[in-house]
Amino acid sequence: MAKGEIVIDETICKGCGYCAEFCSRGCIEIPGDKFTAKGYLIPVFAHPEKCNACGVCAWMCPRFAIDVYKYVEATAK
Amino acid sequence: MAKGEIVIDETICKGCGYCAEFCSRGCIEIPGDKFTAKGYLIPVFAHPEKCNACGVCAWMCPRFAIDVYKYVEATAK
Amino acid sequence: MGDRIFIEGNEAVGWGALSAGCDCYFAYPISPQNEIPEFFSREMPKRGKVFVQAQSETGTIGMLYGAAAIGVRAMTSTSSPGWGLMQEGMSNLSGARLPCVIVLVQRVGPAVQNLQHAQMDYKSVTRGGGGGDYRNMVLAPSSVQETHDIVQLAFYLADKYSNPVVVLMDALMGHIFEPLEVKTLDFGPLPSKDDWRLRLRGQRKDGKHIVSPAKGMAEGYIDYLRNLREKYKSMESEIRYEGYMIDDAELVLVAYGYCARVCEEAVNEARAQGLKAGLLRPITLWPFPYKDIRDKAAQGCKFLVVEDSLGQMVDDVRMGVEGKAEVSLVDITFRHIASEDGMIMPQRVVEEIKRLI
Amino acid sequence: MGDRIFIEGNEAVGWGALSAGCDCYFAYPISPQNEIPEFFSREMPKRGKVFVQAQSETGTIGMLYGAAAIGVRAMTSTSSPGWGLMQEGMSNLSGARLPCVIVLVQRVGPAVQNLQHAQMDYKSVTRGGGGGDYRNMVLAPSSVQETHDIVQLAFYLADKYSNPVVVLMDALMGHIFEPLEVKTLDFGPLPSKDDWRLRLRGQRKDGKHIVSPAKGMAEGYIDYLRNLREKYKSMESEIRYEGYMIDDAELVLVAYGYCARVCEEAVNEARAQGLKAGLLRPITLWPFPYKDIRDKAAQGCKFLVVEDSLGQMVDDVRMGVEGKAEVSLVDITFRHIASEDGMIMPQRVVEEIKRLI
Amino acid sequence: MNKKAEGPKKEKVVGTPALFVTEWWTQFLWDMYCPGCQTPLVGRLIAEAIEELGIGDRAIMVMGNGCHAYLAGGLDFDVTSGGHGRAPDIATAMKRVMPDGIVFTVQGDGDCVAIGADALIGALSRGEKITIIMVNNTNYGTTGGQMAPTTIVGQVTTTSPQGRNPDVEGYPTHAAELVATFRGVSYSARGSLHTTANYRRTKKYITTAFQRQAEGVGLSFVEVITACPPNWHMTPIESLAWIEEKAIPDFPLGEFKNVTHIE
Amino acid sequence: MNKKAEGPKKEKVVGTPALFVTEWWTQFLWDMYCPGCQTPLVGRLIAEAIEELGIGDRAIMVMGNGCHAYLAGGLDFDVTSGGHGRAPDIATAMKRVMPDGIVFTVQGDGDCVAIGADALIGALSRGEKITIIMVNNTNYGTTGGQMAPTTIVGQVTTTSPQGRNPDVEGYPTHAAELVATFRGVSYSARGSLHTTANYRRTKKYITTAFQRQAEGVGLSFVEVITACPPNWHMTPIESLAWIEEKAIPDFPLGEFKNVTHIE
Amino acid sequence: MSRNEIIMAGIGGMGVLVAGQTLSRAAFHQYKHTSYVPSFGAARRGGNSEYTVIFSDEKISSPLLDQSQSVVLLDSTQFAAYEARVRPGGVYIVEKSDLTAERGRKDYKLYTLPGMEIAVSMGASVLIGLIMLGACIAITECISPEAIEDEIRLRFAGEKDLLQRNLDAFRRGFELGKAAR
Amino acid sequence: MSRNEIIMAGIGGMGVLVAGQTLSRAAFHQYKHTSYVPSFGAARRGGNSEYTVIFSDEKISSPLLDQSQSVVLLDSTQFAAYEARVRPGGVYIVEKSDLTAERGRKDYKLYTLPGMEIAVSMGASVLIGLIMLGACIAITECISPEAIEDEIRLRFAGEKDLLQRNLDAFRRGFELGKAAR
Ligand SMILES: Cc1ncc(C[n+]2csc(CCOP(=O)(O)OP(=O)(O)O)c2C)c(N)n1
Ligand SMILES: Cc1ncc(C[n+]2csc(CCOP(=O)(O)OP(=O)(O)O)c2C)c(N)n1
Ligand code: SF4
Ligand code: SF4
Ligand code: SF4
Ligand code: SF4
Ligand code: SF4
Ligand code: SF4
Ligand SMILES: [Mg+2]
Ligand SMILES: [Mg+2]
Repeated sequence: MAKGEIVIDETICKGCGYCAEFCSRGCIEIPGDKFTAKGYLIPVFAHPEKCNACGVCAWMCPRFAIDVYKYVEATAK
Repeated sequence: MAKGEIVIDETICKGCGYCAEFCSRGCIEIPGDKFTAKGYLIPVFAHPEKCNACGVCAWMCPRFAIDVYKYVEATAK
Repeated sequence: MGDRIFIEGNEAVGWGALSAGCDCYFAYPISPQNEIPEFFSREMPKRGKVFVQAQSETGTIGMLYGAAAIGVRAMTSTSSPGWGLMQEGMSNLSGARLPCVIVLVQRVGPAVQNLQHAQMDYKSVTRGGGGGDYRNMVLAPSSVQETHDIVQLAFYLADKYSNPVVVLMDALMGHIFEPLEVKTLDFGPLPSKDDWRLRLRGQRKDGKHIVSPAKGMAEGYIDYLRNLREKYKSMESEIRYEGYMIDDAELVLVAYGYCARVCEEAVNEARAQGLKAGLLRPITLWPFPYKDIRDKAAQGCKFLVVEDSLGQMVDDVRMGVEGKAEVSLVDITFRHIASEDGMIMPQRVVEEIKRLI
Repeated sequence: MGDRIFIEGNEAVGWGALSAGCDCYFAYPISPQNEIPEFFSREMPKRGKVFVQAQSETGTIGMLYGAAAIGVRAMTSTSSPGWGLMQEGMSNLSGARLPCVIVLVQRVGPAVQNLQHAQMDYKSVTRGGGGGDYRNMVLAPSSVQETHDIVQLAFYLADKYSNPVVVLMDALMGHIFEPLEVKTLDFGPLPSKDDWRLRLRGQRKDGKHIVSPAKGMAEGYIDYLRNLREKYKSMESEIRYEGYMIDDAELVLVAYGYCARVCEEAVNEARAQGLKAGLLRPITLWPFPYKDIRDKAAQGCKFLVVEDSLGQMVDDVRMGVEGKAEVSLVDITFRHIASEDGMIMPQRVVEEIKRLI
Repeated sequence: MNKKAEGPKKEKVVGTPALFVTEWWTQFLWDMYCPGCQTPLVGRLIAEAIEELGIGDRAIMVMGNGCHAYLAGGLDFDVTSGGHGRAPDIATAMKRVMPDGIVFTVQGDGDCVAIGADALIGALSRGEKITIIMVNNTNYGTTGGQMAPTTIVGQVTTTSPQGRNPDVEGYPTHAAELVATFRGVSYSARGSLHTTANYRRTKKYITTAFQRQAEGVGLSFVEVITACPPNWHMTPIESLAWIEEKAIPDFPLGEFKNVTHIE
Repeated sequence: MNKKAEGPKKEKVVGTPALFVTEWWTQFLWDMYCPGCQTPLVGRLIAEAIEELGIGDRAIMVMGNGCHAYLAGGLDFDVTSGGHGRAPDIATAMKRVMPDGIVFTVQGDGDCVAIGADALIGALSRGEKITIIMVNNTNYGTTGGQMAPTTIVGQVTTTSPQGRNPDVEGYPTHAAELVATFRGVSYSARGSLHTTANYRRTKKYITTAFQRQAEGVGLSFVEVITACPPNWHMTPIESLAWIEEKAIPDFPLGEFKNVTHIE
Repeated sequence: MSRNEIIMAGIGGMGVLVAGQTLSRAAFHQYKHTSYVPSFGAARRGGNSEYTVIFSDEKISSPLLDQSQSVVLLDSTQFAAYEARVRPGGVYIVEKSDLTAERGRKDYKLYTLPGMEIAVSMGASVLIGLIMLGACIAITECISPEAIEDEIRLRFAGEKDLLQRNLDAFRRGFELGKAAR
Repeated sequence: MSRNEIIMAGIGGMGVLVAGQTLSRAAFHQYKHTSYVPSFGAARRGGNSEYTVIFSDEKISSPLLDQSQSVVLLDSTQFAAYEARVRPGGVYIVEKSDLTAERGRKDYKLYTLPGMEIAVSMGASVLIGLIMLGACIAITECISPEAIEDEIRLRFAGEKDLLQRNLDAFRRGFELGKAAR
């Protein structure tokens, strides 16, 4: 059950893939056929339901492109 | 009984006194009232009879002002 | 005809040095000349020759000093900030009268700016940025082929006068690709270095050699300086420049490096419009062709200096004309068009020609 | 009248800096100016101010940069080889437009010679030895009192133009003892540094400040250069020189530093012999009084440059006269008398005056 | 910016660190970093460490020359950058004039232990009470990947095209260990960012380093190994593996000195 | 010269070392050394070590700037001296071009670890196979006795008139230990000449250093503490006691690294 | 035509300089004089990038051109700036995505081509440089496409996949240009 | 006399510069203008050493002098060189040991005094500078001996033995000069 969610800023992401690599819950995926305007691969928050808002993806993102939110009420979707 | 002797070149000696300090047999003395042409105190080979030609005074002389000779025949004076 | 290759100016420096039999090369990375150390890091080991990447430019110039002192052909290259760090070393090399070659690919300044193209080190390089009365020959190529050839000439002149020689380029001359014919040039015989170079003790045939700028003291300092002056004076026989349509020119453009190329085009266009412009391109920036400029001034020519700086060589042209001709300047603020920085382009020069004739 | 003390030129530098409220001083030992760092090592701690002996002259010039960046009054001093090592730093300071004072007590060159007296860094100091289009004001005192006063002026001009200012001395000016009246000079109000200097974050009243030569890029590089040029142009209003008996002079001597003192004596003696000689002593070596020299040339004066080098300032005098007057030179090879090196002495100058008038 | 948050009530737990100036960052220097470059993470850790220690109001910084220096735009402190390698000199002057300031440098490996070695050794010898953060990407990043003193044995760079040969080019310089030998040093450590655990440890190193400065102990130093994918000719993910397999064996991680007062 | 030998038959057992050129030495530089200056002894040891190893024919040398550099005149090898601190750079070039040469530098403490620190660290990092002999007189001798990185705590110099205060000026730099931390180093030691026993030990250090170069192992380094009576404001004999009582406690003597091949 | 001039401009990551090198090397084998001037900032990434290639049987004076016979623009936000650099009578070949600007002059021939679309369809934006070079060569006929293909083969020798992709990109561009001509 | 000029020359270790400093400091208190130019090589030991002191009520232009009213030479091997530096009508005071040279001119007054002998008898060659200064002042009367003694007292304040030796040296020199006058 999702404890939170992440938002990726695609305008500054450079597609390194670290977020996908370091999310131990496998929430993030790099489809491989989606590019940013500048031609970088785009990561996708593919499995929001697994996210526990641990923050690791944001820490490890060298572009500061990820914000991590924690659901405050227990009523996560 | 002297085993050898030393020769001090007064033109290059600068009177530091190391030779006198390091001769463990006390062969060398600095009289204190003898100066070189440039005004340095002159060391004197005062007790040649004690010299065993160990070479220490020459080694330690930073002016290379001392040559040490060893008597070859046993007939030292 | 030797190998004909298509190569950038920076690599032409490397080929020129190899053609000259350069034995060792030292450098520290800096744009826009990194292709030169990269070239040597590839090519020297293959030939059993020496490439060392130093810890800094103070380091490279020290290494250059060591290599020159034992009498081998040695070179370094750098860009403007590195050149600044080499000034004490340049003074040492000059004072010790050591032959060696320093290639300076200028970038913009002062200090470290983000751009690359410019010609702003003229003053420093022709006046000597370190302490003391010394002079270095300065050669400025304006094509890839000339770069290759001038590097060889630099080694020759360095050995001939036992003096550092600087090859002054700009980022465009470093990065432009043009055809190059690689070949060894023969400039004639050179004096032996055997009477002064340092050797391992067992290789000595005469007494102990000492290489040091302070040797001037042993020779008698004023005599040492007089000898230096004589040497610098004799270097004036090496003044080189290229005239392009200057015989009947009413306006003589003066430019070196990339600006000279731009000016050549501008002269062509001016001539096409019936304007009598010509180009005098100094190849030796020091010694400088003052006399030839003075002669043109005496003939009634006006001058237009084109240089990609706030105006440095223009002072030498003014010194040349001695107030006898009008001297105008197209400088870096005349840059226009494209990319962040722009460049001085032919059209803007043509406009100035029109204004002046 | 302030304290009247009998002191050498090097210590007068120290007193001048204290009078100017210098907050920090950085240096590396080198003769013939060691008395300056030694002075500050004694005096700064007493006043709760900063003295740091750096590991090298590349270090001192870096420290100077740091201190100037936070807006305090900072100084260094050195001699010729150290000056060579500072050239990249000078380019950085100039590019970042940082106010600071560098005292250069010249020694002989090129490189490290055993002697001390000479005036051989004129070219490097007035032309800028580092990369890029930059200019530093250069002030040359010729007495102990003037040394003290000029150091204060240097701090003022540095702040006024936000630019490094060099005080150029020679070994004689460093070691001569003369009476000195220590007093703070008031040159008028100065612009605030608050709009650019760096502060601890908690002390900021406006946004983040960045001090960097590369800021030129952010401003638009060509505009940045135009601004530099404007600044350098406006510095021309600071041209200072002293004329001694030049109004009716047929021969104008031009000299700075110790040579100016020697020339004054020579002028006196020449006048005593009925020869109309005068002395023009540039106090600002850059900007240089070209115009005033040109005016004298237009009046029909001849010139005799006296400098203790192979001839460096003489080029500026030539640029000034623009071929309109004869320019002669008494240089280092005219040295005579005493000690290993000799010095340029009044009598030899008088002889030249006689030859020329 | 198209960061948007919809749906359930939520609070941001990780975002851009508070001490970052995104205008400057984004506008001028942001695009300079290559995909997968870990240098910005060093900036993040510095910002967070300083914030957590509550010393942000006393901070001021100095950058070297190189890719690491783009952090000048990011971190929200007044900043300067001068000659290549001069940062410890510059910081020395600042700290001496403002002894209450938290003065730190961010330098590259080339900047810090090649051309800046005399500045580093000078500051160490004088025991300057500053903090030096050295970003070790094992090469000269900005200039296109030349060999640095920190290039590991066998590593191919544009000036060691056959791989660094220790017999010719020597062995990698170990900055953190070197620094630790100086008596005037309070702290010296080496961290990396190639795993989450190391990321956390490195944050602790950087925090301790700043703490030692705040306590006025002595010079503090942290070396951080970071990925430089284009110059290593690898993908970002491959770079992390290279750090684990090649770099760390040569550059042991950990603290080499940590004292709260000197003798 | 008025050296004369009369009387019984005798042979010279100690004199000026064979590898000394007394002309140059006497004529130009001999008088430069102050009474009690021990720097020339370093020259003696170098001459003897090289002679004993039989490598004199391969030797060539580089001097720093300072009193130590007057040895340029004494030792009978071709010699150069360039910029202050640049000796390791100069020696690097020579050794690279002539790998069979025995290339060594003689440098002062200021020359070697202050202004020349980048040259030293550079040579260490590249593992240059040269020998560096550092004459440590704990100050800048030539320029009149200013504080050096090696000045000991409390020592009065012309630029530390109150004595070196470690809180302001830091602690003395330990060159031999620093050098020993580099992997490309074969040998590093510190000796002194203030007693006969130490004189002998120092000779062994210098001999081993040259031997390591002859074997092609790596950089070898010997630091020698020498008396500088005038700048210490002592008599020569007092200087020796000061070395024993003040300098040695801060600068431990001995070998810090000694390997016959590197990893 | 004995003299040919091409300026290509774009931003980092578009393969501008690869296209320039390929073109100029191909020309070098056929012409007595060739010059190639790449221009890029200190930043190796993201900044503007431009090159000028000239090849001719006559000596080349300035390797920099105020105006060029053909200008290829990959970043259409700079339409106006580069329009000024097209010689009267020349051709201006512009990548058409994002193109909003209007022509300021009529004395040149304009081609707007969907280079980016093709590049993305081929899976890599870096291919756009060769695609647009292909179009340019088809339109100007300044050099034979085979010469370019030979150079591409040399450049990517031993990297089979890359070689194929780059050859394909060039050919798709060439076809695009031929169609537009 | 409103202007006084003294040149003293010797070699390192003779206390030349101590004498110059003492003289010039003493003059400074009495004259509006004083200049003292010490000259020494980089070597602080053994080299030549020379100073020029001028004190005057008028402005001093050159602090360096081709010729001086009084020249004091401590190293008589340089007799000829320094003879040239004595103004016509001036005085030349020379330490006499080793003196072999002969006068080349007659237009000045020559004094040869046994300074070294006295110095050695006082146990230190470094005293010769003050001895010869004393003689010079007795001969030229350019300044009162008390003024010099005051300066010596200031210089060696707190170092009782040294002070006494230096005062004695100066006085012995002064007496020597007075006798020779
Ligand atoms: C005196 C000088 N030499 C060379 C350069 C060129 N330069 C700029 S950054 C740099 C390398 C930086 O490498 P490093 O310090 O490791 O930083 P990185 O880019 O890897 O972060 C060099 C050599 C310069 N700016 N100044
Ligand atoms: C660039 C430069 N800065 C300063 C000097 C002045 N200088 C000459 S020798 C020396 C000090 C030498 O000290 P050290 O290396 O310890 O040698 P020592 O005289 O004590 O043997 C200095 C500072 C110089 N020659 N060059
Ligand atoms: S870590 Fe950041 S930059 Fe990298 S792919 Fe994820 S969001 Fe993009
Ligand atoms: S916050 Fe944690 S769980 Fe959620 S996506 Fe990021 S790394 Fe995965
Ligand atoms: S050790 Fe040498 S210099 Fe010193 S006093 Fe003895 S002989 Fe003279
Ligand atoms: S040789 Fe030995 S015993 Fe003889 S005087 Fe010298 S130190 Fe003394
Ligand atoms: S070159 Fe390396 S250090 Fe520089 S931005 Fe790219 S990845 Fe980072
Ligand atoms: S100053 Fe010191 S190091 Fe120099 S010669 Fe004198 S005693 Fe030796
Ligand atoms: Mg790096
Ligand atoms: Mg020393």
